[in-house]
Amino acid sequence: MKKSYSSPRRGLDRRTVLKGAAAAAAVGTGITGFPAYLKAANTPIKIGVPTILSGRVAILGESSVSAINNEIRKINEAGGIEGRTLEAVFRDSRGKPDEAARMTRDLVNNEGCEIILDAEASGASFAVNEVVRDMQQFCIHTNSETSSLTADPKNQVDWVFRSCRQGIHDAVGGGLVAAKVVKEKGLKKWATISPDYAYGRANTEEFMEYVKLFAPETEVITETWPKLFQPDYTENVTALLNAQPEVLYSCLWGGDLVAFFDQASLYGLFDQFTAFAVNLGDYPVLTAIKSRPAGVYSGSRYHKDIPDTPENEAWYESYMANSDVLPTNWAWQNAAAVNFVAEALKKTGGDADTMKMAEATAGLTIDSPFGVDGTLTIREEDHTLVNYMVGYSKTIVDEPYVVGFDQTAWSEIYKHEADWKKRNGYA
Amino acid sequence: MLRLENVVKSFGGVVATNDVSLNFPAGSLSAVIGPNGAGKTTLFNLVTGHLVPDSGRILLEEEDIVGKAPVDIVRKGIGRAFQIASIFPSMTVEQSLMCAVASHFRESEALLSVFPPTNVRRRTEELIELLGMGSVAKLLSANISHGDQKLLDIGLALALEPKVLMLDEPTAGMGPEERWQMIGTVRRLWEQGGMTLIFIEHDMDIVFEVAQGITVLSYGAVLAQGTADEIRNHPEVVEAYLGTETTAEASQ
Amino acid sequence: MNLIVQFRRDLLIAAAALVVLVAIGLGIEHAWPRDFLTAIFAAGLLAMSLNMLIGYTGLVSFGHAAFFALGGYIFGLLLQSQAFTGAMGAASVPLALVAAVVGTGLYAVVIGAICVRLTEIYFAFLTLAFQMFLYSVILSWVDLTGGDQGLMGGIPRPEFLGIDLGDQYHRYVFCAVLFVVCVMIMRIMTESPFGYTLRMIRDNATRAAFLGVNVTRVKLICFVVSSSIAAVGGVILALFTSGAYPEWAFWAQSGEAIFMIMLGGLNVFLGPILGAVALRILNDVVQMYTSHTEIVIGLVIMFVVLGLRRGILDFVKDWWVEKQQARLAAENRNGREG
Amino acid sequence: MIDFDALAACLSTSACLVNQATSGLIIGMLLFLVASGVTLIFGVLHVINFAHGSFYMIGAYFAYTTYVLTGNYFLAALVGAVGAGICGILFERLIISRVYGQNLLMQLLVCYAFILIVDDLVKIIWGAEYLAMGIPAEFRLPPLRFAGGFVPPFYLFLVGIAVFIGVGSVLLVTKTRFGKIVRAAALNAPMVSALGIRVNVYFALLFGFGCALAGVAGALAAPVRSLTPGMGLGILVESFIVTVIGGMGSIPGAFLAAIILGLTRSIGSVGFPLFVDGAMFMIMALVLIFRPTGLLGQGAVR
Repeated sequence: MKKSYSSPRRGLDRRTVLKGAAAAAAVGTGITGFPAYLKAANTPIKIGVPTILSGRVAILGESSVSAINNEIRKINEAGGIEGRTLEAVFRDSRGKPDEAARMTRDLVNNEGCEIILDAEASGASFAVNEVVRDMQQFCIHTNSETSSLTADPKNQVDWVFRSCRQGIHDAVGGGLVAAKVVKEKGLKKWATISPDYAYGRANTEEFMEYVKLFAPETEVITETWPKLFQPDYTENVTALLNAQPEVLYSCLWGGDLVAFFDQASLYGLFDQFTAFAVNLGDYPVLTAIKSRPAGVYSGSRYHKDIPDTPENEAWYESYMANSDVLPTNWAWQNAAAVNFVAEALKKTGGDADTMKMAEATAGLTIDSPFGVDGTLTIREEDHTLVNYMVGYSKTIVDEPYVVGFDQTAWSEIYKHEADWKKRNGYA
Repeated sequence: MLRLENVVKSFGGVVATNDVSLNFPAGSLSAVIGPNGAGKTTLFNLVTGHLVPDSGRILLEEEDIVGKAPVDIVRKGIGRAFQIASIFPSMTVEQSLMCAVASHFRESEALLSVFPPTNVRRRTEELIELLGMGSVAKLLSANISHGDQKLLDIGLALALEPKVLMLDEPTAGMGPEERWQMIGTVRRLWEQGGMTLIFIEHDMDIVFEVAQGITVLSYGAVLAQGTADEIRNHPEVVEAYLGTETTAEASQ
Repeated sequence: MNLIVQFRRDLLIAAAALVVLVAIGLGIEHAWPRDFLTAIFAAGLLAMSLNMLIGYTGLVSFGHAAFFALGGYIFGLLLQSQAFTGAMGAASVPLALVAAVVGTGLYAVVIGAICVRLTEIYFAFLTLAFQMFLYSVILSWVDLTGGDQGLMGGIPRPEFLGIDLGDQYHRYVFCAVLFVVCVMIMRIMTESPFGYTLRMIRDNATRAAFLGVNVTRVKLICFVVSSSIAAVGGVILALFTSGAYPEWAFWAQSGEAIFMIMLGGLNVFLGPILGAVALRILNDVVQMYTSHTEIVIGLVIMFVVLGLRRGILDFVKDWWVEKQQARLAAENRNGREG
Repeated sequence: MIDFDALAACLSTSACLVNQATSGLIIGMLLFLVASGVTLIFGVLHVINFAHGSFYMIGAYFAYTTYVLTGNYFLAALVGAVGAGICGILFERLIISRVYGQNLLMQLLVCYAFILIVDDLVKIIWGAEYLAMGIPAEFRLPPLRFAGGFVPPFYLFLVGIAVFIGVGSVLLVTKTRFGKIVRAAALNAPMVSALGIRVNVYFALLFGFGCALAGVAGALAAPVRSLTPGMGLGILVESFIVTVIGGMGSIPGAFLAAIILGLTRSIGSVGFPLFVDGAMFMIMALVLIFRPTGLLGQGAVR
């Protein structure tokens, strides 16, 4: 551990050191072979990654691991950064916020990690956010799409960044595409089915808000909120059937989305309504759904043809050659995070000090296959990622599964995002 | 002291206690006898509040205790020991008695003192002395002999300094020698304690030797109540009950 | 006063333990011992308070984590409310702590009044059900609780009496004091006449009732006190993570606490703490070698339950008690013969 | 909180009634299969199998693999049931039988451990990501229209099988020699074994049968629910609720309670979508407070 705590301390005096007790504790920890900080200092720059490697979301976590390892491999094979190699340490939090918080602390305290890539879903990300705030630890959130994580000043931390898509950006993009589609077809009555937790609610609310903005005659006639990881969606499917909407929106994801599609197709749901499913576009979801419907609108997650560039194709090939799971939305976001870290480390001369890294990362732009014009930027004002691919495609039954990508212009997104921030009192 | 007036209790269609009226004078030592299923334990359960009679009155010192919770009845002064010793296996004999004494002293919900309070300890020492359990006091209740467990059960009831002490077969499951020893202790406790004592017993020799008053139950009804001599010469008892009971005893 | 005299030995031990804990926390610059111990304080209070029910009273609650979570949420929500901190100023933290304990206690009165009348299996079920109910309320009431994301944006901790809980050293010492005080409260409770009444109920509730013990009331008091202490554990974890999370109310949290008790020993006062430490170390060590921690921990549980059949300290205690009993029995025999 | 208009609108249209009734029935029947295993095992052996959800998961995974290998769904369901049953027998013999008669704490802990181990084993064998079997070719049919409502043929099959198995297991326990021996052994094991009957074998078989019920539920659900390690937990909690409401040990009780819960879910998702889970717990709490033995249960709980 090079880093020391710089926070001023009052009241209790550190010099009231009882060496005996300290020694006893040291002997105790020595016997258990634990914690690892007593081991020799490591030369590689260690990157701690709390993520989800079990449960229904595991595929997302595993694709994150593959992506991170693959990027690190590329960097190390190219000679590392200022002579130092990178090394990632992963921990399975099972998606539990308190576990994620504890593991983040352990990664810093025990494993000697100097950088944290928070590859957690929304719930745990907020927990990790507080830990790294408290520990003054440089961190990039790589997966949480909840807008308030970086938009709300309450959650902002000087040394914490986000390298992933954000709900509000998707909502603007989705709203624009959806408005165009429903206007063409003359559809007005909407229904939503989204998981009953913060992400599901916020995402759905934002999406519908923009649909209404761009297509004012829109009316939501029914909402159904299955629990997260609910095994059976039959009750929700039939509730949708009864309401007889014309258009359906869902931000279910992963295994939940797969189960919903399989159960809904028994009722022929997708023959009856036009449907938008923002999280359908991930490869593992598309391949897992056995009754794959055609003509459902899906948000852009990761796809080797979006953007259709040689760089993206090359990234896909390299990823697939080194992974036993398909790439997901989480995969590209974590890959981007490693690229940002590497770029920032180059600027600091290989020094992983929190403040120096923070300074180097704010406003950083890197070349990336996932950017709209081949670049991605972490915006200085709110430390969040911009300029990635936003838009909707339409599903087809066979490979490449989605076609007809309708891309949303970032100028449009910026305009509405600024309004949204004002409305929410964030800016 | 304890009086029952026309007490009736039935379970479903079966009448377990049929219009029972009994009187146990203060300071008496009485036995309740009767064949299995005569309703002896039911009678005890009714008095101690474990069962509520369908009708009738149960008077303790002229106060009707019917419908009161077992806890309240205990507080009013009716203690009880069980046919199968009901004790606290993981506590020592001493601790068990201390707990009972603490309950009697209204200390069992005391939070801000250490167990046992001094008065509890003192009283428990007296009790152990009285019961003659000094040699087993520090042993776990689970580890002492069957006879000692039965005695401990009585001791627990005694700790409450009851006005009426009800013992359900204090000599159950013992050999002849042990029985006499136990009943001797019971008698001594009665003499020293001055309470009204009622016990259920199968052994006729013991009953006639020890009890002042005897109540005979049969099919839930009182067949007879009287002194040892009265019962011995009661024709119905001799005919309907004693014969079968002695045969049953002999065959055991 | 009397209390201090009667418990002087335990109080001295507690004071010594506190000195050692504080010395470790302040003496070692590295954050690991502080983090580790703070986590143990929280888990230890959860497990120990649960053991008041399981070990002392024989009530197997499968829903104790609900109170742990509730304490954390009340504490966090109050401090996040600007109206509260504005009105209370420097007294905010102590008042929020009191509110968490009392509020959880009141909730426990309601839940307990329903649950303690039931027998073992139904008691376990019902506590589990109420816990899952609270869990689902926390998840669904997004406006108040933040849903699955828990309390976001950190918990403000206004300074009071020169104590700044934003500072990790202050926070650690504060948590250590809370922990030791709660342990001492439980010690007094279990060694008081009330504590022995709990043991009576565990051994033979029917007999206890026939000795004049109001079993339902005693169970309820125990349920409420242990829930309130679990709430303090939740407060410690809320301070530590600067948030509160629905997972704290999930059944697995209760399951883990039950295992801590079992592992450390349920018939020894400090058993659950040993269990908490052992489980945490086991978890962390296993984690360094494999991501399949669950299978290892599962096997350890199997071994402890089927092999040892009791916890570590229970093993020691039983051995000691057996030896002592054998000696006493032998003395009695000799005494009678002689 | 309750949207009475929506509720009334739904209850007065046949299409909605048909839709919600089928969906309630489906949820209820799968729940019933799992819960009947729990209640059967408790009724006879007096142990709570807190690990019952794991057998549901085992059934689903076995069925998945069989289906992938053979493409025969009926065989897959059979393998799921039998596989879960065999695992159940092993679990009973090797683990649970060692804590018979011990306190609840021990039973709870071994089951907790078993859940952890099995979840991790599934992760090692099948991977941590979700798997989906997909609707078998035989059932890829358009939904039937009935009084304006939709009824998927696969669900008809599912309900039929569940009812068949439910009736079968009641008959097995009440009418067959096997059932009579097991029930007698549960009341007085030494007596029955004195008659030269190997009680342990019967107990193990009964336990295995209970687990097979969970296994078949998992196998039946596999085509429409995604498979993940840990999928047993949700169904476990719900099946406990069913068991408690119906009365522990009562299979008809479990049937009744499962239907009540299924309908609460399906009607609730129309009338009070935000309170569906809350309503389930509330029903259970009410039953426990006012009729602690459950709707059709017997025996003392106080």
